[in-house]
Amino acid sequence: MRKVLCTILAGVMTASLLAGCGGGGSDQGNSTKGSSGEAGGSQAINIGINTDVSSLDPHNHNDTASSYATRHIYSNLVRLTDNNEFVGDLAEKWEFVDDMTVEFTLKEGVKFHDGTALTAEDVKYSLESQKESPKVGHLVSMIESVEVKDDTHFIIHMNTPSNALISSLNHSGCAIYSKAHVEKLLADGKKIEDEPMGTGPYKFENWTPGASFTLVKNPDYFDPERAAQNDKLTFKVIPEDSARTIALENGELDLLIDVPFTDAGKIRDNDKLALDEYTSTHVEYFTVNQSKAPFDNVKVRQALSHAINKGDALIASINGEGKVFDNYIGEAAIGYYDVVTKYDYDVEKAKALLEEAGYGDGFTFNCYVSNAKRANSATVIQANLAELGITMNIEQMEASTFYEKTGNSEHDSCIAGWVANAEPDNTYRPLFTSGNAGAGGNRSFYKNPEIDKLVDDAATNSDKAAVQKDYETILKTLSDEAVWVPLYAQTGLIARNADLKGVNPSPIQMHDFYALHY
Amino acid sequence: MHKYVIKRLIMLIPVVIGVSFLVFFIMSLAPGDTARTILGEDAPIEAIEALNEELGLNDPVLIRYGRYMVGLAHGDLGTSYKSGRSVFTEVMSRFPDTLKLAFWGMIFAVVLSIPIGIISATKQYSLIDSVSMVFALLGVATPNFWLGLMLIIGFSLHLRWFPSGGSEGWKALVLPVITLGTGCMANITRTTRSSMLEVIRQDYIRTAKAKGVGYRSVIYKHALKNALIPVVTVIGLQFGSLLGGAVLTEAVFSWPGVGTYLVNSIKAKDTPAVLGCVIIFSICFSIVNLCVDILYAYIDPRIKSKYK
Amino acid sequence: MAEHDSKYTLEIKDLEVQFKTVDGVVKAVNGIDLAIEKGKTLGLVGETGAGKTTTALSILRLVPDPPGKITGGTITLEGKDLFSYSEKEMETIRGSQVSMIFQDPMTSLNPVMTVGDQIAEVIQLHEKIDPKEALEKAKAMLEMVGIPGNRGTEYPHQFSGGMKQRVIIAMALVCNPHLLIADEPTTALDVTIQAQVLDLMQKLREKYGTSMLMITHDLGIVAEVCDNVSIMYAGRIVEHGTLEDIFNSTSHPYTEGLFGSLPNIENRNEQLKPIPGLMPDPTDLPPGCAFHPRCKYCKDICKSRVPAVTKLSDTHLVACLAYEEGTGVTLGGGDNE
Amino acid sequence: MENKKAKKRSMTMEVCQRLARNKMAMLGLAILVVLVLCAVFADVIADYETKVVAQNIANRLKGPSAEHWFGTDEFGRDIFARIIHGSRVSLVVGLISVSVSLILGGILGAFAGFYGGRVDNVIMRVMDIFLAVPSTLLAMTIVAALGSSLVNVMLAIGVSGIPTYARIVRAAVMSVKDQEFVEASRAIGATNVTTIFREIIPNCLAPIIVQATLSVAGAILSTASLSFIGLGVQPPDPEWGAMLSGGRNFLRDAVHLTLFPGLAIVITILALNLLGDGLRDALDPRLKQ
Repeated sequence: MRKVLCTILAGVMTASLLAGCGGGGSDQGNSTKGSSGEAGGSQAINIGINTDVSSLDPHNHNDTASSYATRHIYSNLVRLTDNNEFVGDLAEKWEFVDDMTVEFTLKEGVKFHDGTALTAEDVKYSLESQKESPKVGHLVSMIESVEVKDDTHFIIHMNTPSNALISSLNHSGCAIYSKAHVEKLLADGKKIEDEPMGTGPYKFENWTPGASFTLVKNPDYFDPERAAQNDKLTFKVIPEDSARTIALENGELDLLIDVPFTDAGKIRDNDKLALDEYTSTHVEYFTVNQSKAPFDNVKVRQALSHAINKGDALIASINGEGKVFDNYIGEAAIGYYDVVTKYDYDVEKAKALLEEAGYGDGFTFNCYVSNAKRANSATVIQANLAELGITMNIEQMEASTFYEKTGNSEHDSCIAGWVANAEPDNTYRPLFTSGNAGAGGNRSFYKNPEIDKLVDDAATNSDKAAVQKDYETILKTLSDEAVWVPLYAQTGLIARNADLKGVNPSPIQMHDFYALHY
Repeated sequence: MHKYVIKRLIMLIPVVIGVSFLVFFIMSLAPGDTARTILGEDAPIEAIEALNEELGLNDPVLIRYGRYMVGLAHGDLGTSYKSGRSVFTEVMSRFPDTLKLAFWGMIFAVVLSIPIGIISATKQYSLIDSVSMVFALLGVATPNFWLGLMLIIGFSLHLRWFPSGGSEGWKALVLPVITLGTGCMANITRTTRSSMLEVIRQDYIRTAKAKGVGYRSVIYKHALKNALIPVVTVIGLQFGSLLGGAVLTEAVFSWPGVGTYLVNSIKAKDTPAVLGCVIIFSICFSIVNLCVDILYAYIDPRIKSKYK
Repeated sequence: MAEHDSKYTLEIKDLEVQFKTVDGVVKAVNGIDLAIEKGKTLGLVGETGAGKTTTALSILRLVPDPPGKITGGTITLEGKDLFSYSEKEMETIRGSQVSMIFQDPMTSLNPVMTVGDQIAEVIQLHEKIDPKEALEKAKAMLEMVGIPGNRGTEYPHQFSGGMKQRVIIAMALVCNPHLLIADEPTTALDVTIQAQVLDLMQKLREKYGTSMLMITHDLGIVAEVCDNVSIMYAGRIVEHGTLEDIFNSTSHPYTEGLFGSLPNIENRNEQLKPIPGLMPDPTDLPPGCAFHPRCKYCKDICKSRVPAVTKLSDTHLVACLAYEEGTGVTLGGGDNE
Repeated sequence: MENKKAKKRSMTMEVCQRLARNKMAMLGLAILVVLVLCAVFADVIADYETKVVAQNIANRLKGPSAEHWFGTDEFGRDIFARIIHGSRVSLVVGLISVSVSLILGGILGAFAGFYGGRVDNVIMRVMDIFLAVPSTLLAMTIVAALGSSLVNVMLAIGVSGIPTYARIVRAAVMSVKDQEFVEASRAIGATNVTTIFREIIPNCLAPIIVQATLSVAGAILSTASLSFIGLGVQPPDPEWGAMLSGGRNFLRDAVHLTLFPGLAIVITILALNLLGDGLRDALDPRLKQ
């Protein structure tokens, strides 16, 4: 009997202790801190993020954290400059032969991390296999085929005219693989993410799921202007807000991307740290479900727009690190035009509008939110509406539940946010077209054939002036009809060691870290 | 005894089936748009639908459960919806870290609380007793995550003795282990104390004293073994809550364990990942409980005779 | 301290033990005198709550403290003052010079130790002997109390009540103590087993020449095993004498009452005459003679004056006002036969 | 029959008397009485509409002052008023969820322990299934499935506590069922069910009461944990755990946001424990002599 007991106990203990050793063993390089900025020595930069990478395969993720990794390992055909212009990255140049055909020329001498040269075959392989990906395939749905001319020339044939092609090619999902490498991996029964390898400024070193991932400098990177100025990037996953700030304060981090709003002041006040602020493409909004009464009534929606104190919501939910907002697309986004009708905070006006609409006595409805930040906005709105005799019951739930329930039109209202990417169609289409009502992203259930038509036109019209006019009309209409109550736009925040240089924030969260150095 | 152990190990099979059914059932009750969660806000509806189809989420629950069980019967824990990787690999890459945390947390708790419980019991109504009970009560009364944050502020931000997070090296282990251990320390201390108090009132303790057994020997040889029986139960049960409590501790200390993975999976409605975690947790926990039951027999011959 | 020969194994003088409880101070033992001659057996008789067990525990200095405290008197063991010993020295005395058999064999053995180990433990504590030998000796002792030696590896739950009491007796006698305290050793046992156990105790006691304090409420047992008897009531000794004195010239009304509570084997038709009433609340003992509320001869003076000890003969002592000069209290009358 | 009743009443009296003598238990009881009074008269002490939910963002995160004894929270609401009203939520969550686990777990455990054999096996295997899922996670999954609300939180915490009670009651029953008084009651012809309820349960009450007091405390903490991961009581209901979680981002700048709700939790749990300990001593039949 003792024997059995001992065996089992020993087993459990050994397992734990081995686990202990395993953890202890991976203790390498922990003490080399980039923050000390050793002159001439190797520079390792530690970057704090709040969520882990979901995959290191560009075709297998569509999230910001993962793109921090893959965008530095892989390169795309095009990239977005600070001035919101698309320029060639792997591509030397491109030319629209007609609405449906684009001819690309690749840069010469680009090499993968394994030393092999990039060819048009790799591009064809990457884009065509991307079409199969459930996660990022939709980005290239307009691509019919890729025709290889020679090693550096290829033609993209589209199945429909689209303005989104070039901007999509900038997306981290459209990274270019090495065909030979991937085919070999797959033949060996491995996955692409097991050995990520591209043409980017960094090589993949390791990934400890849930903890950190590390990239090291690629000395043979093709673009000397954008070559890494540090030797190593380590991304540390720290989900708890206050812990993330503390890690920066006590030198465990050099750079913090997801700065907790409540700690921004503390970082500003700290001489050893610096806070970089930038305008993002983020909008936070409250919206009602128009498929339900009384929200089908524009007067009610306008009344709500007047009733909500956006300033209070801004303070309560993100500690005031942003500004109150009236537009439907972020200020830094392509496709932003300052043409919207603004509703000021005016309780009397709101009351009058409600009377007019026949809801002077108020009503009761629910508001779905998916995180604590939004629950705080909702709490402010709840108190605001209570003054009008309106009872709003807040229901906070997990994001997945939120998506499902709002997709099924179970909500009366909800609070959500949107970060626009480089392609305006990716914002306007899901949020405001009838076809996307519900699960597609249009949680307002706003259906307006005029808007649908304008969105379609803007997506395909090659006349830039016409596209602008389309979007301006859309914005004007949306705001007149008070489809949303836009609440606020949060300021992008990046905190760093005050001595760290080379921070270059991207409004669409596609930050580049190659220039970081002391 | 061997037979008993083997029997109990075989009993794991229905437990695993039961757990998988329970969790699958709860998960399927929970509304949630898995594909949307995976693909993000900006994915078009066609992509969402395509992914739902690919993951088989459009099939009825029973068919999905059946499919899962067929896989499970072949030892396959399935593929995570979110990452597309093998759940077994994903969980097992994190499990050692969680086990490490739970194991040391438990050691911390046991090593401190059993002596404190004994001292407190033998000095009943004294100052030491009150102080240790207040200590134990504060342990149980302090919300875990709050304690964790306080420790980070104190020992990481101000004193800089320990890192604020991560799992590299023994130093990173200190604060999470304290945070996790304190919570169940209170319970073990209390149980030790009350059980000890009960035991030292027993006739056989008087007998031992009358035999001329010294005070320490009375306590540690005669009383402790008897008093340990309920304590062992509590330790076994606490191990489960320790694994559960690891979720919050892992979150606060950025500990890359299964807890965080599981919470994220529940939130994302990544059913295979949730099931995988829970099944592995349940096997681990059942084995711990088996150890507890064997330990019972080891401590208490009255129970041992029943196992035969 | 020099060993000097004393006539008595145990002498208790004026012992007082108090328990501090929330209800007040309980005077459990209220100035008692006891003496046991070498090799003799003293019976300590009284109802539950009279303070018998507390007296016994005082001898081992095991009165639970808190709440109990020995507040006065002396206990002399083999001529040496017990209270002069340190706690460490007491440990060497317990189990070797003085052993105790407790009332309930069901709960008096440690359930998680084999009985062999429990007996061997006493041996090892008091004799310089290696564990193996101790176990052998324990085995032999088991045989002596009529249990097969190989059952020493078994646990208490595998034994019956009588067997457990035998184990306890073995444990108590294995180190050949000078004094054995038996606290109602047979109360929890079947009648047939009772006789066997008593027999065994007598036999072993005689064999080793051990003195014994037999605590009981059963006068039958007293008649069988005791040489002298002390009757205890509410923390005091109310009558003391030889077996002869107590049984044949019963003097104290309480003792009389105790006999009246026994069925008479010769005359089965006779009605039992139990003592009316209950033991007084120990926190609130009646003034005067503590027995007066239940005493059928009670006079006013009994309610105020505490009786002193009256010597009826060399061996026979009684504490009752009826035997004191000029109290006017007489025994007789009432429904006394 | 009459006699038995009288005896029972006097036993209860005795327990109460013993309890009354325990100063720490009385302190605990006094605190709990104050808490219950706070819960009952919350509306008298602080108006819900104007104090608990009415916001004043301009006045947020203010430290304690004469006007706001415990300061204001991130919405500028009075923390004192919220804590007073929070006592309602916390006590209700604690009591109901523990009742759920106690009643269901106790019954299952008693049957398992009493009958042993197959009944025991079946019940305990089912319990193992529940136990195998750490209670926090089980509660989390249930709340995630049923949706965040007070009722679901109570239910989830209650259900996840069932195995704990089943195990404790089972162990207690197993240890007392062979004792004489149980055999005695069976001997006089009591049925199994009456034996369980009349004899065994009262005799294993002490460990259950100790566990129950801890569990009420645990339930309050579990609610806080659920709030921590965003699955708690819905705003604007003032719940201590949610207040604690909500204040955690202000831990360093405005510590009163977490300090006072934290103290409320600590004091409540302390009180529950002191009372539980006192009850344990008072109820222990072995202390009667």
